[in-house]
Amino acid sequence: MEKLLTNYYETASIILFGVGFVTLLLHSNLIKKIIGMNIMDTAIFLFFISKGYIYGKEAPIIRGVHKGIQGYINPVPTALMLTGIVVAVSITAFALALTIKLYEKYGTVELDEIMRIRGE
Amino acid sequence: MKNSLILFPILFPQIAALIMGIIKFKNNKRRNIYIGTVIVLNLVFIIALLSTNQSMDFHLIKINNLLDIYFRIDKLGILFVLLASILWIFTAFYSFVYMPHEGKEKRFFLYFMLTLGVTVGIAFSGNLFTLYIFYEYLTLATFPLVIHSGSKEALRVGRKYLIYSFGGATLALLGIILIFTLTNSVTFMEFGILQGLTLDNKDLLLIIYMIMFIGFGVKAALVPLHSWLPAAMVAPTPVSSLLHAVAVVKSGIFALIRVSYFIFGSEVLYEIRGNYYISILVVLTILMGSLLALHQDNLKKRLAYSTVSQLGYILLGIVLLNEESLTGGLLHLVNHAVIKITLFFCVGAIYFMTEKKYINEIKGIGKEMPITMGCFAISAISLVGIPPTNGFVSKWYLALGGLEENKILFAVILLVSAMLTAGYLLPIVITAFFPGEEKKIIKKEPPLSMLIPIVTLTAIVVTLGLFPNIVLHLIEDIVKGIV
Amino acid sequence: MDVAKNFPLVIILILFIGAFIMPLLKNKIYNKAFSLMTIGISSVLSLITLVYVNRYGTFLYRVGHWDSPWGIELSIGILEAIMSLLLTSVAFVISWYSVYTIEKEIKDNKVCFYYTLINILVGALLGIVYTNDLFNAFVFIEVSAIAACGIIVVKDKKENIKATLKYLILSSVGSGLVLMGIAFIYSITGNLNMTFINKELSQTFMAYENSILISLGLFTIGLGIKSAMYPLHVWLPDAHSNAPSTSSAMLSALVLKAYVIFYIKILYRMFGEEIISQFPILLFMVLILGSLGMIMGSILAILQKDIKRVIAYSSVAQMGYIFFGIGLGNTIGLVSTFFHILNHAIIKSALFLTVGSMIEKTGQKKLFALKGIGKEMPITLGLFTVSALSMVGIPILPGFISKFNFAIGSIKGGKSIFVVVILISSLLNALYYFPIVINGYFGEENLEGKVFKSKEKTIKELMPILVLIIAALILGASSNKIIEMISNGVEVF
Amino acid sequence: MIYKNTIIAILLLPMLGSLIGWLIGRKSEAYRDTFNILLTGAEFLIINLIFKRIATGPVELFIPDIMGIGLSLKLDIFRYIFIWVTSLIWFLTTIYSTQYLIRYKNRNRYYAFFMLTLGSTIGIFLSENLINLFTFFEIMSFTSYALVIHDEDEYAHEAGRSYISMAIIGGLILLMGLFLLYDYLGTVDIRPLSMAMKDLGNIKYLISALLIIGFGVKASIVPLHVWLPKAHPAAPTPASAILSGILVKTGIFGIIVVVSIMMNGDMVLSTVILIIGFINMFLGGFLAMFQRNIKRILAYSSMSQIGYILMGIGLIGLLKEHNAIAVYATLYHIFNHALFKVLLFLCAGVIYMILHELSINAIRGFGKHKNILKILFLIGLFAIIGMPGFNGFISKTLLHEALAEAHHMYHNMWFNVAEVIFTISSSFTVAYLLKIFVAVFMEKSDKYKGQYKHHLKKRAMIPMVALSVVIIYIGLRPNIILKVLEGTMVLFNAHEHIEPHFYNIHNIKSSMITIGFGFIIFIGFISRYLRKEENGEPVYVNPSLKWFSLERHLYIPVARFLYRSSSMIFKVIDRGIINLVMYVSNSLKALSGIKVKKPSKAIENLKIKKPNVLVRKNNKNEFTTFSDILEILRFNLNSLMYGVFILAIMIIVVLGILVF
Repeated sequence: MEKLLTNYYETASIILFGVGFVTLLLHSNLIKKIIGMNIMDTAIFLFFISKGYIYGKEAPIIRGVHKGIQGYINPVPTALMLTGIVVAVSITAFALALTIKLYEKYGTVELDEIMRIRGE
Repeated sequence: MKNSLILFPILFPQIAALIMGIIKFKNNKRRNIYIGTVIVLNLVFIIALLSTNQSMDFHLIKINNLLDIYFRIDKLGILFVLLASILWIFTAFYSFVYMPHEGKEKRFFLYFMLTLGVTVGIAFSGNLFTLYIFYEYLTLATFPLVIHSGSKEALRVGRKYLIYSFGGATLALLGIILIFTLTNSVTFMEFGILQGLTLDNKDLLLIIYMIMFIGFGVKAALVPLHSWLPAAMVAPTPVSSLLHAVAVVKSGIFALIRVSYFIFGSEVLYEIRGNYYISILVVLTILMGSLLALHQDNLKKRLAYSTVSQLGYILLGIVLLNEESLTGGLLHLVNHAVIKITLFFCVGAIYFMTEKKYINEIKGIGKEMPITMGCFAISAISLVGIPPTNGFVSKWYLALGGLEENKILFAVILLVSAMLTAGYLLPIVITAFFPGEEKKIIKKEPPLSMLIPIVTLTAIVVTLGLFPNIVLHLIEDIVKGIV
Repeated sequence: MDVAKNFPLVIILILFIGAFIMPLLKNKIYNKAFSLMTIGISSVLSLITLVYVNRYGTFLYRVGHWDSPWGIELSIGILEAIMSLLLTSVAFVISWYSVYTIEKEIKDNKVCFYYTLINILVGALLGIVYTNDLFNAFVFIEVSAIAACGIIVVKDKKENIKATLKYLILSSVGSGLVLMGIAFIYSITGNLNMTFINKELSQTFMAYENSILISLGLFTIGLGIKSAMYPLHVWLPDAHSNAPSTSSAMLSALVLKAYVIFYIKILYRMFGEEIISQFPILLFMVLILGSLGMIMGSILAILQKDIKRVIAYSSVAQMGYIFFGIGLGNTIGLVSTFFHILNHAIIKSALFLTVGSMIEKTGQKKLFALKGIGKEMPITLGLFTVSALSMVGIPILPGFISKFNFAIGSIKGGKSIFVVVILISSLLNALYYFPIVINGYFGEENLEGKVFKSKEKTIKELMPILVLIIAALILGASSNKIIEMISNGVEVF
Repeated sequence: MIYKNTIIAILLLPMLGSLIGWLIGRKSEAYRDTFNILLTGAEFLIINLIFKRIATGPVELFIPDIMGIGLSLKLDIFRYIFIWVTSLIWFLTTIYSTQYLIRYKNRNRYYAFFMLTLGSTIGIFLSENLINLFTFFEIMSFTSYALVIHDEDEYAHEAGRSYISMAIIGGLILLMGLFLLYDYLGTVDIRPLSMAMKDLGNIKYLISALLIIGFGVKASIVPLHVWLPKAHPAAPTPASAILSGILVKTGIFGIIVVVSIMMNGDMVLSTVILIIGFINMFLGGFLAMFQRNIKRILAYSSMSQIGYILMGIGLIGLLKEHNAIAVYATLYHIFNHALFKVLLFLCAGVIYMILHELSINAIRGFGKHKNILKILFLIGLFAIIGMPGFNGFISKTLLHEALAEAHHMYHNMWFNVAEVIFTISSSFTVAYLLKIFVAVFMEKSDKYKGQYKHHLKKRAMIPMVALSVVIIYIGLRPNIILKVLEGTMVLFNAHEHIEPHFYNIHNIKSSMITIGFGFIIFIGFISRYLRKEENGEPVYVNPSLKWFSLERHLYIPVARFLYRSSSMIFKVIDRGIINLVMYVSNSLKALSGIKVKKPSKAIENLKIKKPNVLVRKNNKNEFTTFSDILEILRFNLNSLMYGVFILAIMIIVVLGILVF
């Protein structure tokens, strides 16, 4: 329990991940599913960035004096996550585009409905 | 390079078959001449090959010790290959007349020739792997023959045939791989390759042997894996006769001989008591085949079950592991081939002339087709094992082999089965010849080109019975080399 | 010859740049030609790379000449070179085939997008194969996922969209998991370069056992989804059966494999044999899942009524073999896995293409409707038969050799009982492939009313398939050399 | 050398002749008949000619390679007797056949098989090697089968079935014996065997039992006789004549070879044979009395006579060094039986030829006015009952003396019983033959008043007359035969030389007593109990039909039971694998057809949120089958939801396994 509390970034990201996953799992509405997916992605990003963050250190942007390597946090995860966010966004966009297509063909974004239409 | 000549009899019929698939013949006669020439030439070539040099071997592709396509000529192979190619000629000439009756001759003859090549390949295989390859290939090449008629029934049977064959081959493959991991070699050697091996893992060897025996035994119609054989009777008669007499079932037997004597070796088998367990199945095969044959009304089915039982004889000869029994087994391999092919030809001739396939329909047919049925009668008597026909000779050696093991049981089973054989074959002869009712006799003897193979084969049956030494010497030679 | 060291990057660049040029070319003929050209060039370059690597050994290529931990690194060994040759050449043949047929399956205005996507997909897959950098790999995975979705949805039918969405969502969850795994690794080692991670881990792995296990698990599942490891294959049958045939071929033959390569790299390059052997449970799990896949995939394939779904499920089974090989955890297993990847890539694409042409000519997808097809399209079905035989594992054909090696591997690995699994699975393979062939060629009632060769494709259009089959035969015939080469590659992996 | 060729000639002549005759017969029947008569005549002549050579010593011949083991033939005086009788009988019956068969169908086939049978029979008698013997034995079984079912009617087929199945089973049992013999001794030549058998342990009894059973089927020893009363009446008369006269002797020949030569008259075996002989002679005679079909009576009579011969064989063994008399008796009786039984059959044949009827009731009184036939029949009758002056008297006397000697030697009370049985059986013989004679030749009948005279041709008469002459001649001059028989003594290790005087008071008295008993039995039993009046006509009844029949009540049920039960088992095995698969698939099908209450909770829970798809049938029917559920399930499993769900499970499971 204590571990969870001390590593609250990780805890939070795992909770977020769970929320996202459950959303993805349980909702039959496609939009909600995509939102769930996004939440999951966000959780991962949070997790990743928190790995790079060290309490009390600054972002690796030199303002005035260079504080040495010890003064800054690791910039790599942040940079990576920027890429990650871009990828996630593009996938979201793609998924949404597909959803629109699906809506055009079926007239609904509820997966249950879609399955029933197909089943009959 | 001279050794690569060994490939010729294997490839020649196959290439010829493919060529036949491509070119178009003006009429059937030309095609028949072509086919006849190819098959006869192949035999001539084989004989020439054998007469020049008795021991030849050739590696076609060698990837490693296992994945090695290796051909070798040895005496056993010679026996098998001569048997196959000679009977093939008879079947070819018979089919020339018979097949137009069934239609789709071209396809038939294509696969027919292909199968010849494959059978020769099996005979000349120098290691288990090559044998396995040709064994699988054989299934594929004969499959179109089995489902020749293309009816629903035929397809169903064909599927059964495939499932059984592949299932068996798969088991055999498992055995091959296991053997390979034990010995790092799968090349056939007289007295087996497992001899030097310390026998601390007897159980493993036993399991391997059982696996392989059952695997190859599928083609040899070992009970309880035989049911494809009677079912495969939907095929046209020349196919059934080939399937039964030489190509398929005998390949299974041949493979079993290879496995038992060239891989395991009789001493190792004694040691692991591999033959003991198998012989139970074999006895079952013998009795069951002949007993169930009694139930069949369809002539071909009856013969099929009879084959099951007769194959049991041969298997018995193999598993008893002594000289006499193996001599008997090999003799029966030859004799049964000749007898069964004759019987099938006769049944085929009846069907060809009268469209009759059931026993109750053929009352008095002996008066209409006396020569055909006469040949049938002689072959039937031979199959029962009554002297002076060849069936007796092989039975004699088999029984002595059985007694050598001090098991009177085997001899008794042979005789009981012989009695049952008489029970299912002789009534056919009797109803055919002694119908007890007068009716107008119209001679319906089949055409000469059908009759000649039948009569010649019958002559062979009797000749081999009167003078078994013709093949006996060769077989004794073989046996001495491997037991 | 050091120029050859640049080739991997050049290949990727050619493909990507080509992809971006293509939408600019309005004429679809130009498009096709351009796409073929770029893929063709890249396959030639791959070949040269392979020759080079074979002679001079593995090399590392620093993209932009940044040094290792900071810059992105490509590592090209024999295996990577073989894989890139496979990917590009098979992609080339598939595209070649698609040149003749693609209009029949997708709308005209989508053709140029299709080729763009193909280029991107191949480029991304090559990236996955080459890269030595985890995050770079992740990006390529995402790119390839989107491109793969693209070539499915390009057909623009209802089912396609649904299948694509399913694939997209599942695979993005998968990549999310991969990213999570990367995060764990990064938190332990602070590195993204696999070679460096390996160095770090081999010293400190005892301290981070849980983290390593979790990341291993995440990688396994994440990549398992993408490469259709049973039971995570649920997206595959829909996606593969609904996509245009050429896309299915591409997906089944190439896309699945790239992720497997990446997985192997993670296991053996990043974690290293030492760490993996500490956790035998992982490999055992993979082995079990592989075996399950082999059997269940085949059984499910038997139950299908749609021919493309049959082949799609067969892919599941074949991926089972591949994971089986990985799960064996010995050199032979790995070598067989690689060989099977080659074999399956070639054969499965041939299968999808032949089936595609059958469906195209007859308009029928159902198995029962395709009875008697052998009369109408004898050559096509003949090619199908050869591929099917290889799948079943008839000797000489490559399928047999890989199965055989799996068997040897499992015996050598002391897991003899799994030989039975292999054999059962082969039998099951026969059970669903042979009926197609038999019903196609034989059976009187099937053949009634069919005209011989009435629907046969021209030889020109069948050439690509023929090339694939010949390649397969060569693969089978010269399997000895190829396996030797792969073993060399595996040793220096 | 010339004699060796002659042996081959007498073996091959009939076989080739059969083929040639068949070919000729397709063109002209008359030529064929002539050819066959000439052929058998020539055969008989050749055999007569070589007697001188044989009398000086045996001729042996070995042709290697045939049947692997070689063809080994031998002709010594012992075999010569059999061969001579065979060729004589064949010659006569061939002549007879040409008349008898005129109205029969398939004559050509008949002659072909008739000749083949001759060839194989001679082969049997010539073989020195048991395998050759077996070969000819089997050939003979098959060729004679064609003769038995010549009529091709229901009854003939029925009889033929019994005959052939017993012959084959017997043959196989014989073969089993041969297997064992060869396995233990490595040879099947008769002469070396007689040396080698001594050293064999108890297994020799098993072997010889098997061999005896094999030969015994042909010799119709009890209880293997069941085919005989059926086959003899079924066959055409010439065929029944040779069946009874000669073919049965092949079995006897085999038994002699086994018991007396191979086993050197082993005591145990001889005793068994002796006992069987008595049973045979009694049972045969007893059953013969009840029969109404002439041929059937004669068939049972054969069985009874075989009993005498078996008794003789048994005595040869029992009498050890004093066995000369038994040897004489046995061989003589074999010889005689062939003659008189054939004569009787031929007489019966004449009746059948004319009337196509064999039942005593139907042909009653037929021969009242047929004096020639009556005389011929009477000669046969006298011969068989052992009336002094006929050959039967000689051999019966010899047999009786041999028995007496054995009694004298062993002083065993059982021999008293044996004497009684011997006498009673002989009386039975008298009784049943009297039954025929009285019914056919003495009683009056309105139907038959001397018509049909012209039916009796010379060709039928000559053989019968010839036989009668021989019968009487050797009856009066027995020493001719005895002299010939002397040559066989060495073979049986008999050293004595006997000069019996047959025509003394003692012998004639005992013969007369027997005949007298026979009369008493006939009058006291047959006329009283078996002859009933029906519609004013005397009718013979046969109560024995209702009695226990070995074949009907024992062999067939047992065989049927074995057959049925084993078929059952094997059928199960046969269909085993397929049935198993079928069973599984059927049960799966049945299972999927089971109606279950609405999708169970478990399935609903699997989906977590109840999807509407599951109830897409709008709850029309409360019940759905299992397969419906599977269908829906399969459909749902394909959904995205399921995919994600599986994914979640997998994550939990994999991570769980890995971490914990």
